[in-house]
Amino acid sequence: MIALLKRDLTLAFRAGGGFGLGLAFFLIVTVLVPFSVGPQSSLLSTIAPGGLWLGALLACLLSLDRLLALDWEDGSLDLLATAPLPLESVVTIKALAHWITTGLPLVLAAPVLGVLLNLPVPGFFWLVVSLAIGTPALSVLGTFGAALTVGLKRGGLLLSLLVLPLYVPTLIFGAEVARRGATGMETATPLLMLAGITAATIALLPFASAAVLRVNLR
Amino acid sequence: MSIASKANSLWEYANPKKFLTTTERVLPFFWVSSAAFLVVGLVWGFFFTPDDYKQGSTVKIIYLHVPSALMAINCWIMMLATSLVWLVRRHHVSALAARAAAPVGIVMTLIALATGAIWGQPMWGTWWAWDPRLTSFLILFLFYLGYVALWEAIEDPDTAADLTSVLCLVGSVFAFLSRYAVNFWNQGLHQGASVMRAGAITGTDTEEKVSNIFFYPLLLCIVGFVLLFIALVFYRTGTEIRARRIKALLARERVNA
Amino acid sequence: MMPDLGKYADTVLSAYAASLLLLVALVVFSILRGRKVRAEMEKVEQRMTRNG
Amino acid sequence: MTLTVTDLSITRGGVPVLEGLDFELEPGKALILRGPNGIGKTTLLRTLAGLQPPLAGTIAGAEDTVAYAGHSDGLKPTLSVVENLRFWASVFGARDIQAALDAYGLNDLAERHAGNLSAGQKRRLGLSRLLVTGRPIWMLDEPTVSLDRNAVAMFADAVRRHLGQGGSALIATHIDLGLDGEVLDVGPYKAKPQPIDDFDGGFL
Repeated sequence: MIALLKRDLTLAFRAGGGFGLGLAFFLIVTVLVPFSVGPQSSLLSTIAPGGLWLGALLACLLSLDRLLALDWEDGSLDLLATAPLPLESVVTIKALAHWITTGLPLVLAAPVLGVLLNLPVPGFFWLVVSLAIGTPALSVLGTFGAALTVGLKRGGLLLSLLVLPLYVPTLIFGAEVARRGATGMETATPLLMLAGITAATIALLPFASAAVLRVNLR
Repeated sequence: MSIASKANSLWEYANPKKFLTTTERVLPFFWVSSAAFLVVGLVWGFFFTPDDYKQGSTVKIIYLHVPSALMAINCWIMMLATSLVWLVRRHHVSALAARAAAPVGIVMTLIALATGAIWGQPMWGTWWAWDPRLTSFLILFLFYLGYVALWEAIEDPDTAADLTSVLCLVGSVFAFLSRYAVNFWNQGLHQGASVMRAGAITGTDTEEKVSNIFFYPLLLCIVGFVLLFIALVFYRTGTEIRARRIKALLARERVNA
Repeated sequence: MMPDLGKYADTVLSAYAASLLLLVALVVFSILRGRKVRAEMEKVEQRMTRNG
Repeated sequence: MTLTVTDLSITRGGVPVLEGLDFELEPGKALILRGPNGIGKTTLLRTLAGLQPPLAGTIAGAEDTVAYAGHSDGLKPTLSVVENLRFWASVFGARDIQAALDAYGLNDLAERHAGNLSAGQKRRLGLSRLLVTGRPIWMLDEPTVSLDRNAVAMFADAVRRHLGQGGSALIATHIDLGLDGEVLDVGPYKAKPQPIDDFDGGFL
């Protein structure tokens, strides 16, 4: 298991691995927000928590179609399926690797981008907390979507169509935490819901992802 | 006939040929009766019910809005049930019924959304409000789209049936979650509670909110929509069975050639 | 015969028109596709029986 | 570990391709699969490796004993030869990759990225993976594609050594490897066309 994680991380950090693309995308989206809504700082600080959450979510989505497709194309998935590692672990590791290379950098970069959007000071802490708790669910859900569409030639667009509705609860609660945090309101309830969704997703969805992947491999 | 043998005989309809012959026999009944219920219900509702004291004649939209909204949800529940049957018992008819129902569900959701928007315009002064109920239907619509798109994208029918079934399962959980998330996200901004409460026809407070004058034609319309749904799903499942058979025959032709 | 719909006539009528249009379109498309598929299946079946 | 296949039927794309297969593969033995293109050799190997379910029949002794090598080698172009091999070794719980490198003459290429290898070199690396799996039953699908004569000899030696150590191999190939293995021609097991008025059968 650790070998697979190490390999995926190595691949991501090597040339052509695509590490940092999601981060750059996040930066660009954030920069485009003021261009589209105007530079008034009061307006920007109102939409900053939600805008940053949406940007992070889209950046997560961006790299999903490579998540399993590369291993599918070069036959690694066939070989992993016949290896002693259960497929449930394989998809969990894949999701973890995706989170480390995409979600975690987004969490760390979010405060910097928060400055660009005039995020109110109390919001920084809650933005980082909500992203840190919410993005793992995005990676796990994305792995499920990637497993569904792995056998398709042009699965990228379909993948987005399938995954985005699944992102709704996470986005709602995650952005709610950030928004409430930014305005100094109580955040415990949405935070708890967000954590619950993430925990349940991590615990249960790998079984669905593995089942779907088995169907696609046969 | 004992109950046990009756229960057994239900699975006989999982045989595609048996399904086709049986539905062919009962379909005319469903077409005719659904048309009858709809015509009577809609005519009664449209021509012979009074205007609401507050909403005026817009209350007549209820005869389309509520039944379609009900069917939009029930259709997804039916797809969930047939998907489970496919995953557990591998009856092809079951998977194909789910596929056949999805576009019906899409249209029902569209009708519910469209009538809701048209109704909302004079009542709330806007075509669209991010009301929890409306938003949930919009999300349901997205789930339907994804489901249909996945069916269309996959070449092999068994693979498609498996994948869409799992998607339906996972989607159900997340659609349910979204419903509560949306409630949490926009609570209390509810305008025109009487409108939407009337929409909750299954709720306990229905009877006080929708007076009997409106209720009976509405009931007819709901029955009509249910019958129409059954007729459409039976008919469309038959089409899917035949399309599947064509595929199987052609595949065999290729292999044997 | 037409009931007086008052100032909301446009609203009610457009709601009915849109819904009925969607319903009719669904039924018509279902039946058109059903006919096409049924004919095609018969064609393929016939060809297969002829060619053994 | 003996692989026992009884009355096996397999499908490709929902259509039965082979049926009624019966055979045994004992330790130390090799079985060469023969048959025309499209008959279902790849499908058979994938079914035996557990990648797809059989339509009917049983496969005994294939649980966690099979090392499968299909058309693609599962190599990552940005990893070096050693890194690729070491990854698969640790997935299968093995430590030593030196024997695998030696067997296929990969020592000189060890630090080269897999993306910079020739087709034949990639194939050698892919086959060397079998040696680090420690699995007794090899299932190989056209293993000698893009190998030169020298490399084919390396491969044949590796298989022979594997058989000598009590392993077994099921190989779909059209060239003569000089192994003393039985030949199984799957042609006669081709699935018979089903009667087309059989509506239920038309679904499977």
